Amino acid sequence: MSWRNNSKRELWLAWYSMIAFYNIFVIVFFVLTHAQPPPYPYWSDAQVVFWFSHNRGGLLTGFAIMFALAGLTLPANALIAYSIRRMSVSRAFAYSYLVIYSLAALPGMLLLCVVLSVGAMRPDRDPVLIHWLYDFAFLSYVGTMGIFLIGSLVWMLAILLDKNRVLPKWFGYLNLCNALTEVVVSPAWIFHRGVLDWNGLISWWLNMVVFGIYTSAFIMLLRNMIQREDFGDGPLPTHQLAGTAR
Amino acid sequence: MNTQPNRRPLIILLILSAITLGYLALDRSADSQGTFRASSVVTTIAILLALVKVRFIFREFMQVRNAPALLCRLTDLWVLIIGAALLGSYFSGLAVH
Amino acid sequence: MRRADGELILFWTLPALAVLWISAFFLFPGFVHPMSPSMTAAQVADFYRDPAKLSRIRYSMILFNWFGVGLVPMLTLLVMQIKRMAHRTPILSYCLLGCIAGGPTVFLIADLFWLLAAFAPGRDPQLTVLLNDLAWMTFTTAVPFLIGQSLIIALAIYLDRPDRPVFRRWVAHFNVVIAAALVPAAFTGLALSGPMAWNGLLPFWLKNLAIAAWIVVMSIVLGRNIYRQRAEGSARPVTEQTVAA
Amino acid sequence: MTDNAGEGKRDRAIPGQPDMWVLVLFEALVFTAYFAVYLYHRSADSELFLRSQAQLRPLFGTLDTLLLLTSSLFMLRCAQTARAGAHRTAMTSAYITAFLGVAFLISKITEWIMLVRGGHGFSSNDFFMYYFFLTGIHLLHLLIGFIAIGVIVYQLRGPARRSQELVETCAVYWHTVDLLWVLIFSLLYVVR
Repeated sequence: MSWRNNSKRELWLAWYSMIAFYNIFVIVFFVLTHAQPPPYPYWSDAQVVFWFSHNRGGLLTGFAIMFALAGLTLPANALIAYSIRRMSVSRAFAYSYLVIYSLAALPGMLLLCVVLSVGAMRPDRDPVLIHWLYDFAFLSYVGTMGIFLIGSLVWMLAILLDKNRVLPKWFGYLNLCNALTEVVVSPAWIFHRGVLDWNGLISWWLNMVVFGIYTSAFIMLLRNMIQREDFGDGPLPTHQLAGTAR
Repeated sequence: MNTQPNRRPLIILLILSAITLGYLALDRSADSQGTFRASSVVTTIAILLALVKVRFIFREFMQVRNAPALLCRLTDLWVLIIGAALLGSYFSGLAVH
Repeated sequence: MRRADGELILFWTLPALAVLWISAFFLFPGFVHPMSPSMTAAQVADFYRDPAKLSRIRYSMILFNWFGVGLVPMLTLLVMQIKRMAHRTPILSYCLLGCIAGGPTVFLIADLFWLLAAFAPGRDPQLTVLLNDLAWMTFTTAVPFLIGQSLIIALAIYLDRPDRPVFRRWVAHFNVVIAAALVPAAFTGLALSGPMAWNGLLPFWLKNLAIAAWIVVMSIVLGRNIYRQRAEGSARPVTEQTVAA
Repeated sequence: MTDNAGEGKRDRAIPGQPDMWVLVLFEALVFTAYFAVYLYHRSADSELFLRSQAQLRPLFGTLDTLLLLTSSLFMLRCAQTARAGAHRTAMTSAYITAFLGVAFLISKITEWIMLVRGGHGFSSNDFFMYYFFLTGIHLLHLLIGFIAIGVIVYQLRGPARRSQELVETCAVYWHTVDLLWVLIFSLLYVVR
């Protein structure tokens, strides 16, 4: 396969970035930093300080990797926005999705990385402040509901209205299931223990299962979409001063 | 269209309503003077009756009765899964605590 | 034909931004001799309590607040350049748009923490240190979108038509080098002193020089492109263009 | 499995889009997981759960169930008459379904207000956490159901856009709301 002449190279690059990102995400969050599954919201100051000192190296290294590579989320979001753009709906859907998910990285992930790094940096800080950082990090991460809720709904609506059959309708409905988990997670702002707190059996574990199914589904479906794409072998679009029809 | 298919849903609704009202009698048998008493029998019957209702809704209201056999089997399987999960979690909870 | 009106105006906001940027950088007393992460709580508190420094901190950070968002139009002009390239999909310009949304926002959050620390310097020194740490860490590790945008621009140029490129090849190589120079800053949390600390050689000097070089070089090549495209546009017959939004 | 002679071959089709059944079965599993967690937790502290459960009014629950079951009947009527081509009758059935749904909504919110006034809120104790969580997430499904009814009415209104498949898809969704409530009702109000 000649790389230069592969007309789908941009799409495949974006798709592989997506795969790479989710793999790095799992390694950093689950293996290196132990930020997932999240530790308990009802811990005392002393337990929180112990958690930070215990995971210090992993937290600082893991999030450093994340800072270097978080840019990989961009092609992933761009690919999804592109899938929406291929549908028979207004461009407004694709642009909304792109804007929503570009901002998602910040409260949904990067704030946690910065704040936990600050917490891990100085183990001798006042435990009350370390605990504040801990709450800040996990609540901003778990409790960023609106972005993923509205984002999923935008994608869902686009898929259900689409007549080009870019993605199957059942995946449109699956978006609704994913959006509903974002509603289910919101009590994490209220409860300190139980099944609805930020690492609760329902609000975290069950939602993670749904999110896992959802993510694997769209990774496969986007791959199918790219495989089906037919750009032909025609010449590349030429420069146009006023922008092209793309 | 004759009236035959139209009467059937009504009968189903009456059955489902009767089960729903039957719940009240079921509870009355377990409680004594307003204090609720734990009862595995009531719980089990309540879950089983709910499953019967669920199957009726699948079959009749959602028209699975007329759907391909695969969907019939699938919804039946789901009723079994739901039943197993509910009874399983209830009794394992009882056994553990 | 739709003329690319106004692009030049957006482009020529850059000198004003440069003035903001340079003055803010030298005004902030914590940059010229970057504050060390190993400063004690008392030292950090004294830094913010010093009346001479305090007003410089506040005014510089207010300027930085403007500067961060002020860069957005210039970055958007780069998106317009990518849109001209010979790609089959708009994915790369979407990626760059995402960077533009993310980068300045992260920078603004760092700015916010500095301003918060300076707003009430009488606070418990522990709190001032906390805000100072948050500011410096956010500022220093705010590289994912910067690395992302350099690599995306590089990739876009590599995938462009080799015979009539929008940007020359070396611009792509330059962007890759810049991206590499930004990577060490991501690892600054690991060291409180030495060349990897946030005031050290790599996360501070190399990163900020790389950003400065990137802004200068990209502004120059961008400006040349815009002028060239305007000249081509006015020379070209109108009928040749089929324009779709 | 052969069909009985009265029903045509047409009836062997899956009601609505098969895609909607993915949602139905998926949400049924998700709710089953909620229920399982609740039932398991319940037996850990059955004293508290029974005491709190006594604060509920079973009449509300029963009334809600009857309302939703009847709404399902009318939704079925709606789908059947739409198939037979009687779009006006189908539309009336859809409106009645929506009306019953609104009645359910009002009943549910009234019950919530009475409970909260009585000092039983979302974070009062574990039972009420489950109670408000399950009824709340179910009510959200009901609200989405109103959108589904809206789609049905929109479909039935214009002769050009009538799609029996879409009508049935939305009907399947509405029945799911009913189905989930039947389970929630017996688990919150009836079990002991």
